[in-house]
Amino acid sequence: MAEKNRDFVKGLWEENPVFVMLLGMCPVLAVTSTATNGLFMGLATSFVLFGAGIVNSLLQNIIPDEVRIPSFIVVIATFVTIVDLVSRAYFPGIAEQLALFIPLIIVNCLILNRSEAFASNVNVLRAIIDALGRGLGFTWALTFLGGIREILGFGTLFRGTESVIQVLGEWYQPMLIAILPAGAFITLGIVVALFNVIMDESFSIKDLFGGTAAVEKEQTA
Amino acid sequence: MDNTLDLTVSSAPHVKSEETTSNIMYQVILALVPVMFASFYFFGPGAIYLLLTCGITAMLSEVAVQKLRGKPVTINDGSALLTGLILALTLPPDLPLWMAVFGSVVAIVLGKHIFGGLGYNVFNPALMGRAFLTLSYVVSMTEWTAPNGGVDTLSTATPLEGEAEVINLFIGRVGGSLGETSALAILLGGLYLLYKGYIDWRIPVGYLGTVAVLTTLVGEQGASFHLFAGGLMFGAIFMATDMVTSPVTKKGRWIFAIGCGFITVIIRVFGNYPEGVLFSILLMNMCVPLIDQYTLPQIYGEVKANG
Amino acid sequence: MEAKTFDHGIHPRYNKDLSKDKALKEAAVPDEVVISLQQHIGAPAKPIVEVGDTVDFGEKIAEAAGFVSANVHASVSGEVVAIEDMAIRIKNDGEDRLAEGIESQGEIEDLSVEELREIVGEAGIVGLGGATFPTHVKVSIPDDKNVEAVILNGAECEPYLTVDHRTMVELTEEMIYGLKAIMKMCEAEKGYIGIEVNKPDAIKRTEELIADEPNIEVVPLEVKYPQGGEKQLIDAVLGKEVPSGGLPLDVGVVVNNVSTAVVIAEAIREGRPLVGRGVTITGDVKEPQNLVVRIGTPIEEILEACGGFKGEPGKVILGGPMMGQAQVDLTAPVTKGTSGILVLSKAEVAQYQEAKPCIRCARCVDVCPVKLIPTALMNLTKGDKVLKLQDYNVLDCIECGSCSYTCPSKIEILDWIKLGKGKVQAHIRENE
Amino acid sequence: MEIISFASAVAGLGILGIIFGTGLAYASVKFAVEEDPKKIEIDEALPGANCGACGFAGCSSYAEAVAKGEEGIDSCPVGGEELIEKIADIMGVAASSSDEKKTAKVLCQGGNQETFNKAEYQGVPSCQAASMVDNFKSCQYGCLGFGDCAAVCDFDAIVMNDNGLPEIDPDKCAECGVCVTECPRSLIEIVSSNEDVITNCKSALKGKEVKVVCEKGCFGCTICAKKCPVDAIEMEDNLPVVDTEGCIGCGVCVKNCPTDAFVEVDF
Amino acid sequence: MQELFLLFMAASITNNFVLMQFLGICPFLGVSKEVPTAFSMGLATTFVMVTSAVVTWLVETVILVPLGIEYLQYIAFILVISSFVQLTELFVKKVSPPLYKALGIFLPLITTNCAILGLALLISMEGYGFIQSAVFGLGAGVGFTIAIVLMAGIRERLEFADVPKPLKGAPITLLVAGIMALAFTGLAM
Repeated sequence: MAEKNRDFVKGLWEENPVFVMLLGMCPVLAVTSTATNGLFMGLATSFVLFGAGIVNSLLQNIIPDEVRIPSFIVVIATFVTIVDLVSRAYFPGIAEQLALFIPLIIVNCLILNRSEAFASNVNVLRAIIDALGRGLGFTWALTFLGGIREILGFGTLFRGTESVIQVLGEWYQPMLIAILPAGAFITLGIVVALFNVIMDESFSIKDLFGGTAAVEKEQTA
Repeated sequence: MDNTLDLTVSSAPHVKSEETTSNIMYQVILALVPVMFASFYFFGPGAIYLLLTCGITAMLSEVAVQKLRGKPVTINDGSALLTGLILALTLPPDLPLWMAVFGSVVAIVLGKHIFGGLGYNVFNPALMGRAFLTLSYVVSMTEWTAPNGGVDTLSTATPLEGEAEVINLFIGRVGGSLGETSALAILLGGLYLLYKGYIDWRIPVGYLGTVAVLTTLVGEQGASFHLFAGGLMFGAIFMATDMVTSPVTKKGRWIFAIGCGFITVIIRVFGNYPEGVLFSILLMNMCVPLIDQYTLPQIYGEVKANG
Repeated sequence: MEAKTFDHGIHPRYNKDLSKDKALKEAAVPDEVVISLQQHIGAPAKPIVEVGDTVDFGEKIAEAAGFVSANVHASVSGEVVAIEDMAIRIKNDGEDRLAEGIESQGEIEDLSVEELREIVGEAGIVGLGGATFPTHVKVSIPDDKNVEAVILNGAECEPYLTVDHRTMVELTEEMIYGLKAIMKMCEAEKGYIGIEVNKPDAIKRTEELIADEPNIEVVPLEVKYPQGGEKQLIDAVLGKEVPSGGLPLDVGVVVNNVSTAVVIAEAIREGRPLVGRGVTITGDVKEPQNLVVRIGTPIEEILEACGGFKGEPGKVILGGPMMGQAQVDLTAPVTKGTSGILVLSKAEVAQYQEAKPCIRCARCVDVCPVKLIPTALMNLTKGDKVLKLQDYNVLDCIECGSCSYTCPSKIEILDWIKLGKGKVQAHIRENE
Repeated sequence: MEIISFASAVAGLGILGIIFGTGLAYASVKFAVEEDPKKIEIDEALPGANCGACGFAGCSSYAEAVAKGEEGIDSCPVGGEELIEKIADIMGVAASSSDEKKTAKVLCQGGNQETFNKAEYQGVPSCQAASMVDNFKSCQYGCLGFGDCAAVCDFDAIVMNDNGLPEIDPDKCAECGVCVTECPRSLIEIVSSNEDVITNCKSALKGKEVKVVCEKGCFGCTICAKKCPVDAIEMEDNLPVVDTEGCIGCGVCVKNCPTDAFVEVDF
Repeated sequence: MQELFLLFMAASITNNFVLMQFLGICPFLGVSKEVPTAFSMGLATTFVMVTSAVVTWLVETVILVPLGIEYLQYIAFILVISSFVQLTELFVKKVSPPLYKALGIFLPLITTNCAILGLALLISMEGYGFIQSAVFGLGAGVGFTIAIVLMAGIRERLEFADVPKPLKGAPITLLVAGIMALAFTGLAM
């Protein structure tokens, strides 16, 4: 049981696909201009991850090794097509905004990696737990990034839905750059750097900008 | 083996020139004095507030980052102050001060210290601050007030969008950013820097020359308007010439300058943004590492060796 | 006449006034000399005397070990008291008995090229400009090479040093005689004497003496460092570039220092081997002087002869301030390569500043006489990019130090470049 | 209608499948190129996602770099610990099973306390640079203490201690020998636990001279050589040299050394 | 003609695939450590982009649309692209080992490069014709090459810089990419 817990937590935090492993960067940057888009993209990806994980785990003994990767892609593409059709039918607004990036889930490194490196080597239960962990890890990361950018860029959270929250008051002048491409890169860069700091076990405030290592070197020199 | 003499050893050379980094920075600040006076003359005390805000914020940010990183604080070298002043001079006179603060912090932290501090930055820090503000607060960054004694036709449009007499542009009696309006003051500072050898003539000449040639060919308003309007003069003399972010080779500087001129004209004539100086210099900053690598001068004796 | 020069370079403070009017003077002979066996580029000489032997002034005490090597002679008469791993110590008996064979070897006209080369080789003459390359090797021209011109280097671009200046003014006749000998040995048609224009008296004096020599020409040079660098000098005088990695010979030129020409003349006309040389003692000493010093004299004694230190000494440099070596041990002797002893005061040394980050001002690029990119070489060395260092021609650096001199961030760029050179050389050795 | 669309789907993909399948099958036979078996094995062990996170152009080129020994085995962030173990097995890196242990060792004890500086050094703080100027440290053979070796060590095995001398952690040392070549004074050597004793000093100076320049230098007293019960120690250049074959590891020499310059290999 | 030129400029500069549309981020971040490698990667990508733009256009017009199975578009495209790339790889490897060393090793990496599939899908969405598709593919490839080579140049220089420790690696690369995107915004037309 402990192992399964670990599988789950790993994906959420210590091996977070976005902030630690830096996988599937394209959608991470492209769709996180609002928390809504981030959340939806995260869920869509999680669904494919989940489905592909189960199927690939079940098929692990059936698929011959030579055609492993192509088969994975077919399986993934099938689930992506499902997501695509469903989202276009039920969430046309968001699907419109995400446009290209729903089909591009097919080539998301994260899903391919989990299929290849994990799901096809373990039993279905572990594959499911892993997919849930990674999927949620991916989803919260996207929502988090989308949230930051949306708050800075619009002053709101979850725009485009009925439960939109006005986080910052009228006084706030929206910072347009946050929702531009440049803002995507910069926000992610800063968050990943912060993650590096937090994940570093010997973390101290001095380390925040890497001072100590350099200073030590100067002193020995 | 006693040694009462207490000698020092080091490898050659044992003498060094008197020039220092901070001296260079303060000389450039000195060259900015006419521009700062002009900004005060045309825009009144508001100019001083902006200059002070940016200068002080930039220096405080520098201290904060260096303290945080546990590095020696090098506030005295003048580089942060210079960045702050240059940033202020590129801002519209009526910009809310909190935006100026924000821009200065971005310039120092994002423009300079994420790369490791002075000397390591790839992009011109002041321009980074300005670009960040431009893209964040489009409206505030494009509201120009008419200067004292100016022609009062430009209260909302940037000089590049309105009609303006070239002589007014030259002296600075048009709306615009603090330090960009008076070509006269900028040229004064520029001549001083050229005379002192703190900037390479190739960059302003190449930059302005390219703009002049191209606007004569394609521009509707003619070369003299383009040369003196907007931030071109200030950019060509004080920002494109920033040592850290321009090429070190002579050939490279020509390429850099001509590239800046080319992109500026493209943006001014075809682009969405009225002003191209800011982005053209940033875009060329990006190319500097490559330019440096591929414009190595022919070394002494290389011709014959190959021939 | 317009002064010629090369591209780039720097203008340091020259401080030559301290000693430029002090005539050459014989220095006192020490009680004991320490004669190094490695005073030249190439293999160290092999001792041919033993402890306890009595030697005469000018007697050969160590023999060249190989082609690129040089003989070493006793600079005093007396007893060999010790042979250490790299030096022979001789106790002076004060008699200065001349060794056998120290007599005129004839005139240039009467001697064949081979005989002349033999005389120069026997006399243990090496380049006195500081590089100490054995002269007989330099003037032994391979059959497939043709020498068009011999250049005498009277640029003396190093700040502070004035010994070449004095030599040109006082020993002009010998210098020209030596130049003719070199021209004969190299079978060269033309001889040039390149002199920086801050030595007008030397130019004037030399021009007077060569009035009747159609093949010899004085070339006034702009005052600039490193004008006296071999390759820079050729560029300035003849407008020729020595190929990268090549020798002056590749463009048909041989360069010698003016002082070397003088000792060649002495070797021919008096049979005197190289046992003494002119040294400028300057800087923070009581009486700056130009002395003719016996090889092997301890630095301490020469400094004392100049009245000792003026204030508290900070640095003692053998050679000039740009390329000289800071010395720790003042009991060390003068060698064939010691062109000057420069003392910098404590205050001058205290001006040293810690290196700051490079701000890419490109001053080093603007001054590098080889047209390298010193700042890039420094970075590549720090980053251990050996292959790129090679591409950036690090091995062509002449180590003149102009980059370090001019750097506003006070970075020892040259040190880094030297380290980079070491890395590249190690890499080349490994791959051989 | 349903059937038709179903059939066309199958047909469409079928056509594609046949075209490309045949093409690939043909190509893989026709264009087969021989490869390093190790590379193939590693390639198979890798996740195969070609994500580029290792900095290489795909799994295959990373595998090749590892097989050639140009790249470490831990650059794939996707594979995790398991993968590192797998590649280690393939490369045989972990197979250092013999009881002989090796480590780099600094053969100098002349730190700041034991030695002094004859002159002050100004310049680039690096041993290599410092060794280019006239010797300013009392002992011309001793450690310069700028830590070039520590800087060059890829395994963080070397730290400079308070006394200005490098200390090497034998557990971290991978005996790669980079520090050995880096030291301008050749003070670092790879020693084996099979060697019983080593001399911790490189000074070829005579006894009196050593005493002046360093408190812990070997001054060539020859006590070790005299006391050695099997005469396995000889003096060379004022330093003892141990004949490893003859040495019985009794430790008499170490106990009698007056300066601790002679030590037992123990790690 | 002018229309094609504008299409090319849009794909390569103003709507740069990497910096403005976030396509091909993985190789952009991963394979931009050195200029020569980055340049090879760019060339290889450009090649694959042009050819796969053409091939997927053909597959779509010749097979998918006539058979009425557009809903299989994703699966078909990805299969076509990956097989096609693999074919090219095998071919280059055999025919010209030096070329393989320079370009071929990048090919497998490109398979999962979302820029390729994204390109094919964009072409289909916009309904470009045959020539337009090829030009669009070329523009996208050139844009990718420009971005990755510039990034590699900057990263080579940053290697000597005193970048704060937590920013080393991906974060600083992302931040630089952000500043590049910032500058590219200025070229919007």
